[in-house]
Order: sequence, then structure tokens, then C-alpha cells
Amino acid sequence: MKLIIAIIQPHRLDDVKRELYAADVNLITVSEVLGHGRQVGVDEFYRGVKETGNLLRKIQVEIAVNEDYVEPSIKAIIKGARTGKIGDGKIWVLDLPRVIRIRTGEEGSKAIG
Amino acid sequence: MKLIIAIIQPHRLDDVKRELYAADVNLITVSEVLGHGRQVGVDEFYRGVKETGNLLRKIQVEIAVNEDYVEPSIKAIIKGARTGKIGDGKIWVLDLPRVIRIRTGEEGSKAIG
Amino acid sequence: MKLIIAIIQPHRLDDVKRELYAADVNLITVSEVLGHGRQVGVDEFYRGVKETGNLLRKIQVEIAVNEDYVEPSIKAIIKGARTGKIGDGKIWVLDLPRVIRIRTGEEGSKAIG
Amino acid sequence: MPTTPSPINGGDTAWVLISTALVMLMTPGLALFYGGMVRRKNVLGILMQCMICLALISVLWVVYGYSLAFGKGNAFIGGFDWAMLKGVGQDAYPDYAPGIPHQAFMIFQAMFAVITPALIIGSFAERMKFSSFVVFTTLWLTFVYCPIAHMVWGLGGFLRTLGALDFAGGTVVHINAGIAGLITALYLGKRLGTDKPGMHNVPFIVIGAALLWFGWFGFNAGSALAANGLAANAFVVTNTAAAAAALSWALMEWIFAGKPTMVGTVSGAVAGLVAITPAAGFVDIGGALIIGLLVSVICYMMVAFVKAKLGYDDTLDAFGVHGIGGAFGALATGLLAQKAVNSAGADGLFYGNPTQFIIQIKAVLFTVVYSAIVTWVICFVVDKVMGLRAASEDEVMGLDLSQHHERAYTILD
Amino acid sequence: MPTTPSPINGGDTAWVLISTALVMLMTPGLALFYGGMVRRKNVLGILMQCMICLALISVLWVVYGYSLAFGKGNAFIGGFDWAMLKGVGQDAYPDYAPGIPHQAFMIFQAMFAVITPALIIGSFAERMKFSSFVVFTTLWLTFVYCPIAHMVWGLGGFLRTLGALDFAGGTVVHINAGIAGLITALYLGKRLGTDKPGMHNVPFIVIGAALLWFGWFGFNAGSALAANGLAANAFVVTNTAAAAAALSWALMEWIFAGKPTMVGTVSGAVAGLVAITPAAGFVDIGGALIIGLLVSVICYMMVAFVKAKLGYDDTLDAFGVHGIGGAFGALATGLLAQKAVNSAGADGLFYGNPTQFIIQIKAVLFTVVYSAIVTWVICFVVDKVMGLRAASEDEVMGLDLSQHHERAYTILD
Amino acid sequence: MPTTPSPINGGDTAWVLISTALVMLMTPGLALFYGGMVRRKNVLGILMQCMICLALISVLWVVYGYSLAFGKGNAFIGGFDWAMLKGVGQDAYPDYAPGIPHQAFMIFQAMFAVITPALIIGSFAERMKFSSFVVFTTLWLTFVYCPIAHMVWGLGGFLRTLGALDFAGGTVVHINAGIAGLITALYLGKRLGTDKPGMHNVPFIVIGAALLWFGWFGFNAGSALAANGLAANAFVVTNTAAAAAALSWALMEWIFAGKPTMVGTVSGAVAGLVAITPAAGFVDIGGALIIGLLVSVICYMMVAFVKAKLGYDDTLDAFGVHGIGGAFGALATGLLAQKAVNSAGADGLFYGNPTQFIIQIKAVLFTVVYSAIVTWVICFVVDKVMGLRAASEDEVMGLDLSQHHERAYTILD
Ligand SMILES: Nc1ncnc2c1ncn2[C@@H]1O[C@H](COP(=O)(O)OP(=O)(O)O)[C@@H](O)[C@H]1O
Ligand SMILES: Nc1ncnc2c1ncn2[C@@H]1O[C@H](COP(=O)(O)OP(=O)(O)O)[C@@H](O)[C@H]1O
Ligand SMILES: Nc1ncnc2c1ncn2[C@@H]1O[C@H](COP(=O)(O)OP(=O)(O)O)[C@@H](O)[C@H]1O
Repeated sequence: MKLIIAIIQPHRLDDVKRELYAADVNLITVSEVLGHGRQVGVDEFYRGVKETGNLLRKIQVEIAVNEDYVEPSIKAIIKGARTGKIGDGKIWVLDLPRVIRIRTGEEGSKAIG
Repeated sequence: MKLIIAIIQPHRLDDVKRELYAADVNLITVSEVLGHGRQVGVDEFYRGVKETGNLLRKIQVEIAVNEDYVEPSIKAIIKGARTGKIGDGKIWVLDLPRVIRIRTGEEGSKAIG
Repeated sequence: MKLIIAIIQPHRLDDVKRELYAADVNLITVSEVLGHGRQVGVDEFYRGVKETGNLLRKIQVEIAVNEDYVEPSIKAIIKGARTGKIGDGKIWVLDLPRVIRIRTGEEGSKAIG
Repeated sequence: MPTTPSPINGGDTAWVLISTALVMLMTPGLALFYGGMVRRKNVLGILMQCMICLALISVLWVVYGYSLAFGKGNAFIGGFDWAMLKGVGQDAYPDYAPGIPHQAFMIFQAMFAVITPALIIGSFAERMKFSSFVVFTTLWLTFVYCPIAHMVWGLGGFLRTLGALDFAGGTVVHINAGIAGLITALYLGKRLGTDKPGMHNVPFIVIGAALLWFGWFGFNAGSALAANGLAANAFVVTNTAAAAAALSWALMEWIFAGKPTMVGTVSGAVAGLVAITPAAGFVDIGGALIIGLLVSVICYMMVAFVKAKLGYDDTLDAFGVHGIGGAFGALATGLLAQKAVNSAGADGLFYGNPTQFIIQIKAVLFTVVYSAIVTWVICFVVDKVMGLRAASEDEVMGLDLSQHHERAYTILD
Repeated sequence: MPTTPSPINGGDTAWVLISTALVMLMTPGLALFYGGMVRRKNVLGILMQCMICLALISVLWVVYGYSLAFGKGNAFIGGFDWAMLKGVGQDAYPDYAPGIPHQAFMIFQAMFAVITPALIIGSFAERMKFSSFVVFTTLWLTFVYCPIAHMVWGLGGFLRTLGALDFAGGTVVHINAGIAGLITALYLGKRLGTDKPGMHNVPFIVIGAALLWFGWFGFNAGSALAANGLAANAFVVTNTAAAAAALSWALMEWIFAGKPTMVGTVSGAVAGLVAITPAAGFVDIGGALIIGLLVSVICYMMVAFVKAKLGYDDTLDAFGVHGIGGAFGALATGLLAQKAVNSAGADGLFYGNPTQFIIQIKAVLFTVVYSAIVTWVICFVVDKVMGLRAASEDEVMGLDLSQHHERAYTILD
Repeated sequence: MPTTPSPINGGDTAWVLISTALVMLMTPGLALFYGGMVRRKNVLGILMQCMICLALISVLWVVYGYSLAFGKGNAFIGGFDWAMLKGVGQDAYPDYAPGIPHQAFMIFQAMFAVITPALIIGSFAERMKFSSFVVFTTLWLTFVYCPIAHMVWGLGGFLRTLGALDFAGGTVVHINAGIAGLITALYLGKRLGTDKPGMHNVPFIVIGAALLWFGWFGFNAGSALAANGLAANAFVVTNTAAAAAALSWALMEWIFAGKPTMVGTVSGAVAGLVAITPAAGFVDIGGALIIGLLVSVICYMMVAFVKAKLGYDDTLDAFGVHGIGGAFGALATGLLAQKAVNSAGADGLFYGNPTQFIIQIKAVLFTVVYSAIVTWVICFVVDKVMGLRAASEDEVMGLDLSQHHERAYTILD
């Protein structure tokens, strides 16, 4: 099993969700993060003092999937998140040796979905 | 060493914490996330427009532990978090090859606790 | 490749960022978390009722790096985050087998930066 | 139309109308004060209950409430002569307020009727079913507020005839609401899974307290029903008592908990405002300082120690602050009132008139007993008919989502 | 200086000045009401547009706006005699308001001119370019607000002469702004990527609504321009209509969406306030209840069903609430007005005078047509000259960062 | 009791009482204005300091402050005759304010005494120890505010006798607080680890600014102490200057930083309100526009460029806005005052009376020097006795947790 972590632009979340559901990936966990990358932020001004906006709002999406869902999930995320402009973000794929469903205590592949 | 990540219902956090401490797992990191899973959210209405609540508030708990604490931690989380209803959440267990304590620079098992 | 996760004191974030940039590590993702560890929080009082502050504000920094950046990153984080007092936090290093850049679809080492 | 036309005074009318607006603002102020104290998932539950008090009671009051409270009746309750404001017109009704339109007096009183049931919300916060709340509030207004208001302020009212002093609502508003709060808290039992206030947004609490303080000038000084020296006196003692009580609550915390807190300081201010309410038109600056300094000591003890001991879940301390503070203020009025301040008032015990203190005790006791019994009956009836408490899964989910299908704050957007 | 010096009445002056302050507070109140409804990234866009209305129009009004609206002119527009407040002094100008300084009348009117364009913001929220907004607002004040105000309220104004009743601005303020809102929403088209309100902070919406309600006492009861029985009547019916409309909106939701919501309840209150505005000095409590109970039914239908059907993006329902509610109120005034309430007014259809209803229809239609056409022309001109809509990447980034280089909330600190 | 009983005027009394309530609301407004500007961990520190000003000074004022500032004394300070409000009753004291109760005048003045030390908080925000703050404020009220108030406004006060014009507190309130702010900022040095404002919640800043603007009508127009033409004039110029200054600050930003910001716009409004304060009863609309448009240019330069150059940490610009804006307003009064506006005032330089300008310069200089020296002494004494600055670990943790043992917002609940 794999844990897929994607950092995306906030305004693409709805599209990413739509593409994931279309790919039959229905269980996701989402959180708000701040990112510093290649994308240049807007300078902010407070009482005339410039603050170089270097932490931009991003959304982090975590998805635990079985092996055969890895490629479809990645494709779906890219389809939903890509704008082609700098700042679109990254996908990280980690090994996930063990998954437990709290409600039933089930483990492994059948716990993941 | 392992990194245990649990997604739980927000109102179970106090119980999960209590069970973990009881199992002598005292160091945890907690954050707020949103989850989409099997659990069906309440429909929300704003000026008569229905919004299907599909991202529900969840709590993510991260715990880095030595191997012999893995099972006790998982048991404690389940004990604290289980309500038996859909939405109780998941536990993910990742390999954690390396841990460093910032204060001392210590590494490995002795840095974890 | 590795995924470095650091839990640090909130007020050290600026220093950590500065040290990381100095070490040529420019891409990071940051989020707000709450931590329970050795550090003892301040007791809070609400209408005379004491609440033992056991979840303290922390910042989580995530950095995906190629192998040769692992040591410099860890050093930079420690340099920026260490105050020598309890509560300075931890660094976790996970294996990161796969990285994809959403914008270009590139994979691996060249996608990381 | 009233039978005795009397000339309308522009200054007095301006003062009573603006005071009415100030008192109206207190209910949203209270909503914020309470709303900031609960957990994030219940804030709309609080705001909604407060705003529904404003909407519902504003309507009930013009339909029959004003008539029941202030209309001709017997010693215990008014009648229906003034229902739908029949005969409540643009001329003055001198028996209540010469110099201002009768409608101005009516609407000023409306705002008192609005905020009183809203105060109770603090005691049963985070666990009452919304539909039952609406029924509870309607019954409570009708069977508790209107009678008590009539007895204390209405022509022929029995406590008024007795000579009880209540300038702006110590018994009618605060003791009444505080006791009702205690009863509802006891009836409903504790919240699930917590016994602490949530304090999700302290700045909201402060904004709310500031609006309460601001509005209270209308509440107390407006109760002079004229822009005169008595109004100025009421204004001054109101501000002084609030300030003194804020300081003494902060001091209690400094002593007993190590640091003065923001929530404590504004809680003290509210306690001071509560306690000066019955006294505002009868005491001078010395009296205001005494009342302010002492009320916080008593309320702090109540909230920090006694409540914890007795173990009832008066969630946001409506009983601890309004019930206790109101009773203290009503009794203190019997000690500190001076005819020198208000010739239409009376002297208190400290000014040589022990009878007044006895009268005040009677009025307090009567209000406590009446409010407790009738509130309990209402709880019981509503509970049997439709259930008073929210379902436990609703309580866990939070009142915002379960009772109103909305959430207070988005997380991502 | 006015030609007929007349004595200044302290009570009336106090009432109009404080009413002016109340109406001033409505614009920040509106800013919160609207600001809480948008997404987090656009809240400063809303606040800024509202505050700039306050700043910009306050200046334009004293420079030429007041003169254009209330100064001597023809049936459609005033002139420039009173530009820079020449001749608008500390004495009364009895033709508009005896008993208060002319400047007090002028500044009271200023606040109406401020809030009217601010209301429109709700319709084009989250997508207008800021610089274009400034130009749009200046033109709209000059070519829409000032003429309509003159026609309805100015000496010699054509709708005033016709006998149209508009106590506090049903046509001038609400229909006018509502229609302008619809036009701008249609002109700009839908927002990118969403068609729902963001509702990022419901407590802000409630605070905003509370300040609107509070300020509306100045708006409506202040429009009596004196602290008298008529002011009291306006105060009472204003509160009653707001309350009744809040209840009936909540009830509509209970029926059609399963639960009453906080946003719905305060939306109803605002709808009630809108609808009673033209009627406040002419109807009694019965009229207020009818207006309040019905306006929410109509506005709810509009907002929940009709808008969804027709598919325009009236983001925060400035048209749905102010346009529709204002039109309903203006027409209802033609039905429910009574000379018994205000001898300077007229009887409506239900009191035997069908002509008044016809006049009201004419006034509404005229305002709708005039406002629609001129607003459209202004949109067109501004669009051609400088572009009316924000660049799409700016819209995606949010107006706060793109138009003002700042963000509303820090995330980490 | 005053020696010359004079009749109480209802309209004037209503106006002064409601103005007092408005000015009271400014302090919580300021709390929000400042509170939104700091980092999340220090917001309660700000709110607490502001609310403690309200509570503490309200008490000190009735105990001895009013007497020291306005009681019989010499040219520099009053006495203790009116301590505990002895002799300050419900009748008028015509030498200060005929037509309103003496207590009304006293409590109106109280609110000025409350907000002045609260303004200083902006300069030393995020780093003063709370207990030291309480002592500092008490000493500052006693040894800086009361004397300056007496000299400028008290019977026999030396600047009053000199003929200095200060309608509502340009010297007494704003220069005084601004200079004190600069001194405290210099004395304490910079904050640890940051030199930028935190701006954790801009909507709070806007709510705060709106309440300040609203309250300032009471501050300035209430200073007429009667509901008359002069009050209307003060009201109008206050609104105009605020509006013009908001626009010109926004414009400065548009020019120098690319975009107008929300924080800038409301900062400009506050600067305009500050600058018109001494002038409100003496200048006409033209004067108000000039003052408003120019003050923001000066303050913006100060805050954006000069401060950065000089490097002191005037955290929230209490000096940059109140000190500089107040001095500008006081001098501009000496240029633009007209007897045509207020026959009890004087003509300024532009109206042929250069002496007035000289007098204003003297008054400004005297206030600057006096305030600077005595404030520095107070800082020094408090610092030596108990330490003025919070411990550095407390500063890092934030004042909310370290000084008050509470946090402003929960994160999870
Ligand atoms: N190596 C990395 N480690 C941690 N976070 C990263 C890394 N690379 C990218 N990110 C996250 O992805 C976001 C987008 O990256 P950016 O470099 O701006 O654009 P792009 O991915 O299109 O090259 C960043 O703001 C950051 O949050
Ligand atoms: N495969 C997954 N990937 C990511 N998050 C998941 C996954 N499965 C569950 N979750 C998280 O756990 C929460 C609970 O899951 P849900 O399916 O509702 O209930 P249950 O775990 O009882 O079957 C979800 O809201 C989501 O946040
Ligand atoms: N084993 C762990 N698992 C999860 N989080 C941890 C762990 N150890 C430390 N942390 C996080 O690091 C923070 C600092 O740890 P603490 O024990 O207080 O200090 P130190 O790291 O200096 O010993 C904690 O608040 C917690 O968020």
C-alpha cells in the first residue's frame, strides 16, 4: 500500500476531488498548509512596510491506497491540479506497510477503503 | 522505529490522549484536518442553497515510537477512538528510519521519547 | 530521496527558514500543529477553572530532498531551531521513493527541487 | 389613545429612543459574549438563540406581552386591553412616563423583555434542542417574565405597591433570569464530554462585553425615562460599578489564580452592571463603588469555587453572575439607597430605614421562588411534550450543524 | 444661510445627530454582513469597498452631492448652489427640517448617500476591479443616486410632487441599489469556479446584521427629523417588521430546508428592515407585522428558487433582498398607509385611497427603469474605458491579495 | 452642589449623555483596532490593557482624577475639593456646562481620561509587563493627563488663559498620548524577533476603526456640550476630515506602494479624526477638507519612511498617527479657525489673526515637552522599582499566555 501526499493550489481542490472520485478514489484527508517554492508570492504592504509574501497558501491531500490505485490516483491529481503555471505543487508517494480501520480493527488492503 | 498516523473523530481526542498516556505514550503531535470517507456529512444550507457537506472535521495524531510501543499505541488509539460508527477513522503505520532530537542532536531510539 | 519532517517552536520558524535557504534548501511546506511532549505548558485559567495547557503550538516543516541534501537540511534545521530548552522538537526522516511535479509530470530527483 | 394627553418633550423622547436602541444592541452583544465562550461547533447555536429572542419576543411583546405586563390587570398580572398596542399611541401615558410617547415607553420595555430570556441561554448552552428552546422561551416570557414585570413595575403590581425598589430590573431581569438558568441547568444535567467553557474566541467575548457595557447606559440611565439629573446619576453609578467590579474580579484572579485574565475582567464588569441595575437611580458614587467592588468577590467565589463544589453545569454562569449578582444588587439597594439621590425613591438601612431592606429581601425571595417553580414546570412540560435536550449525537456533532445545518467558520476557504 | 431663521430645538437636534451616527455605523455593519459571506480571500475586498463608499461619498456629498440632490433645481435634479455647503449653515432650513441645523439635515442625508452604493457591492462581490469600483461608485452617486433622491425628496422633485410616499428610502435607497445590483451582476457575469456564497465567518454576518438593525433605528426613526410621536411610531414599526421578517424567513427554511439557519434569520431581519423603510412613518403595528411576515416569504422564494432558476450571480443577494424587499415595501405602503399615523402622509388602498397605490406603482416603476438604464450605461462606459472586472488570475488569487496587497488573517502568527 | 443652580436642558443632556456612551465605546473600539494589528499571541495583552484603562481610570476619575483636572486649583493643576465627587451633583455647573447636570459633564470628561492612556498602548504593544502597565497608567493619569487637562480646559488653567484653542482634545489627548508613546517606545526598545506589525486579523482592525469613527462623533460633536448648531458643525467637519484623510492615505499607498490597502485606509481615517479634534468647533468644511487631505500625507510619510529611517519601534504607530496628527491638527487650528463658525473661538492666521497661530505653537510645544519629560520619569521610576518590560521568555511566549494565562483562540475546539 502507498500513502500519496499531494501539495496543490487551494483553488484546484474541487477539481482534484472531482477527478479522484471519478477515478473511484473516495477516501481522502485534506489540510491547509503554507508553501515556499518557486512560485513568487505577491508583496504585501502594511502601513507602507513591504513584506515579501514567501509563504503561500496550499492544500495538502493525503490518500492511502492499494498498489493498483496508485497510478490512477496520481493521474487524477495531476488532471485536477495542473494549471501549467509555477506553483502547481508536488506529489509524494510513501510506502505504507500497515493500515488499520479503527471502527472494525481490520488491517491491510481491506482496511484501506 | 515507526511513525503512526491516526485520523480520528474530533470529539474522541481527549479519550485518545488519555488512553495513550495510560499506555505510557506521552509524546504526540496533533493537527486539524478534513476528511472525506464513508461517513455521510450533514447537508448544509446557505440562503436556501444546499451544500452537501463532504469534508468533515477530523483530527490527525502523529506519534513516533520505538517498535515495542507500536502495538500498545495502536491499541490505545483504538480504545480511545472507537465509537463503532462509520467515520471512526484509520491508523497508518510508516517506517521511520531516522529520528533526531533538535535540542540535543541525539539520534534514534533515545531521541524518540 | 527523503521526506524530512521537523516539529519546531513557532518563534523559530523565521530562523529555520533563513538557515534552510542559506543551505540552498528552498522548497518547504509548513503547517501549524499542536504538540504534547516533555515541555510543560502554562496553566490556563477560565473563570477560575484551571486548564492544564497540555497541547502547545508547534510548527511542522516538511521538506522533500535528494540524498545529498539530507545532512545539510538537518543541520540547518537544528541551527535555526535549537534554543537548548525543552520543547525544541524533533526531526523525522522518512524514505521517499517517488516524487512527481504536478506542473510538468517530471518524476524523481529532478522533480524534487 | 391615553386619556390624559400630556406634551411630548423632545429631549426626553430622544433619550428614551436612543436608550431603547442601546438596549436592543445588548442582545447581540450578549450573543457575542456567550458565543465566544462556547466551543466552535456551538457558536451559532448561541447566536441563533439570542437573535431568536430578539425576533420572537419583539413580536410577542407588541401582540400581547406589553399588555400582559403593563396593561390594566390585578396585582399579579396585566390584561389584554393593550393587545396589538390598541390605545398605545404617539401621546404620552403619564402614569408610566410623562413627556414621551407611550409607544416609546412600550418599545423601551420591549428590549428588557427581549434580553431577559436571552440571559438564561448561558446556563443551558450547548445542549438544548432548538425547537424546544422556542417553545420554552415563549412560555417563559408569558408565565414568568410578564407576571414578574407586572408585579414589580406595573400599575397596581404587588411588589410595586409593597415599595420594592428596582430601578432598572435587578429582580425582573437578572434574578429572574439567573434563577431560571439554574433550574434549566439542573433540569438538563451536564453537557456530554466536557465541563469547561470552550472559550473559542476571547475577542468576541470582549466585543460582546463592550456592547453590553455600552448598551447598559441605555438600560439604566434610560430607565430615568427623561434626560435629567437622575439619568446622569444613573449613568455615572453604572459606569463606576462596572469599572470597580472589573477591577475587583481581576484582583480576585490575581490572588487566587496567579494572573488577572481578560475573560475574568469582563465577567467582573458584567457582574458590576448587573448589581448596579436595581440601584442605579437610588445610590450615589460611594454606593456604586461598594456595590461594584463587592459583587465580583461574591460572584467569583460562586463561579470558581461553589459551582465546582456543587457540580451543576451552569455553562456560562448565567446563574453565577446574573442570579447572584442581581440578588446582591437588590439587597444592596435596600442598604445604600438615598432619598438625596432620588426623592421618589427611599432611604436604605444605612440611611436609617431598615424597613426598606426587609422589603428588598421579600422581593428577592418572592422572585426567586416564583421564577424557580414556574421555570421548572415549563421545563417539565416542554420536556414531556417534545423533549428539552438535544439528541446526544446532535450534541456531539455540535448545535450548529445539528440544529441549524450550517457551520460558523469555513476551514479552507 | 437659509432665509427664514427658525429656532433650533435641542431634543430634535440631539435625535437627528445621534441618528446620523447610527446610520453612519450601518455601512461598517454592512461591510461585516457582506464580508462574513464571502470567501476568506475576498473579505478585505468587501470591507475596502464599503469603507471607501463611506470615505469617498462623505467627501463628494459635501462638495457637490448634497447640492445636486437637495439644492434648488428642476423636477429631476438639484443644482450647484449649495456646492461646498455654501449657505448650508448652523441655522435651520425649515423647508426640509425646521428645528434642527441645516447642517444636521445635510449630514443625516449624507449617510443615506453613503450606504446606498455600498448595498450594491453585494451583487458584484468577489469580482470587480478596485479602481473601476471607485469610478463606478462616483458616477453612480452622481447620475443615479442624486437625481433619484432629488425626485423623491427634493423640493420640486417630480415624484415628491406626484405624492409618492417614501418615508426613509424604499425607492431612493433599496430599490435603487437592488436594481443597480442586478444590472452589475448581469453585466459582469458569474464568478469563476463557484456559484455559492462562501460564508467564511457567520459570526461576522451576525454582528453586521445587528449593527444594521441598530443603525436602522436612526435610518427610519431619524427620518422623522424630530424626537416626537412619529419618530416613536417609526421606531416601533421598524423593530416589529424586522422581527417578524426574521421569524418568517426562519420558518420558510424550517419548511423548505429542514432547519432554520442563522444566516437565514438575519437575512430575514434585513429584508424586514428594507421593506418597512418606505412605510415606517405611515403604517401602524398591524401594517408592520403584515409587511414583515410577507417580505421574507417573497425574498426567500426569490433567493432560494428564482435566482437558482434564472442563473444570474447576485452573489450576496443585494437584488434579492434590497431590490425585491424594497419594491414590496414601497407597494405595501400604498396599501397600508394611514393618515391616522401621520397626518402629513396619506391613506393607502386598504384605507380607501386606491390612488396612493397607483402612485406607489408609478414611483417604483420609474425608479426601476431609471436605475436599470443608467446603471447599465455606467457599467458599459467604465468597462470600455478601464475594464470593470478583475483579471481572472486576480479573481482566483482573491481580491485581498490582488487588489490590496494584504491578507485578512495570518495563518501562523 | 454648584453655587448657581441653572435649569437642565433635556435635549442638551440627552446629547451629552449619549455622546459619553459613544466615547466610552471608543476604548473597546481602540482595543480591536490595536488588537487586530498584533500577533495572535498578544491580542489579549492589548485588549486587557485597553479594558483595564476603562475600568481603572473610570474609578480613579471619580475618586480624584476629575477633581485634579477640573477642580479649583492653580494654573497647572486642580485640587481635591471634588474628590469622591463631593459637590458634583445633578444640577448644572454653568462655568463648565450650563444646561446639563454637572455629573454629565464629569462623566463625559471621564471617557476622555480613559482613552488617552489607552492610545499610548499602541507604542509599547507586545512587550510591557502587565503589572507595570497598571502602575504606569495610574501614574501617567495623575501626573501627565490631569495636569495637561487642567492647563488646557480647567478654570484658571494656564494654556486656557493663554487662549489656546483645543475643541476636543488635540493637545490634551492626542499630542499628549502620542509623545508619551514615543517615549515609552524609545525607553523599552524594540520587540524581540520582529519589527513588523503582526496584522493577525484585519477585519478586527476595521471594526475597531468603525467604532472609533462612530464614537468620535460623541468625542467632537459632544464637546459642544449642547445639541445645537455648533454640535452639528463639529459633527460635519469630523466626518469630512475622517473621510478625506482615509482617501488621501489610500492615495498615498496607491502612489508609493502600488495598491491602496484596508489597513491604510482606516489608518488614514483615524489620522483625520485625530487632526480635526482640536479644530472641530472652529473650522468650516473647507478647513476640514484641507486638514483631512494633508494629515494623511504627513502621517504616511512619518510611518512609512521616517520611522523606518529612525528605527524606533512605535509598534502600532501611536506616535506616528496620534502624536504627529494631533500636532498637525492643533497647528492647523491656528491657521484655519474662524469666528464665523464659533463666536466663542478665534480667527486663525488665514483669517487675519497670526497671534492665534503663535499661541497654538506654544501650546503644542509646551505639551510635547511636558509630556515627554514626565513620561520619561515615570518610565524610569517604574522600571527601577519593578521592571517595565516583560521577561524575554514571556515576550516570546506571548503576552496572552504569559501575562494572563489564557489564549485568545482555541485551535481545535
Ligand atoms: N521539495 C519540496 N519540499 C517540500 N515542499 C515542496 C517541495 N517542492 C514543492 N513543495 C511544495 O509545493 C509548492 C509548489 O511548489 P513550486 O516550486 O512553487 O511550484 P512547482 O511545483 O510548480 O515547481 C510549494 O509551495 C511547496 O509547498
Ligand atoms: N484511504 C484513505 N485515505 C485517506 N484518508 C482516509 C482514508 N480512509 C479513511 N480516511 C480518513 O478517515 C476518515 C474516516 O473514514 P470513513 O470512511 O468515514 O470511516 P471509517 O474509517 O469508519 O470507515 C475520513 O474522513 C478520512 O479523513
Ligand atoms: N515521539 C514523538 N511523537 C510525536 N511527536 C513528538 C514526539 N516527540 C516530540 N514530539 C513533538 O515535538 C514537540 C517537542 O517535544 P518535547 O518533548 O516537548 O521537547 P524536546 O524535543 O526538546 O525533548 C512536542 O510538543 C511534540 O509535538
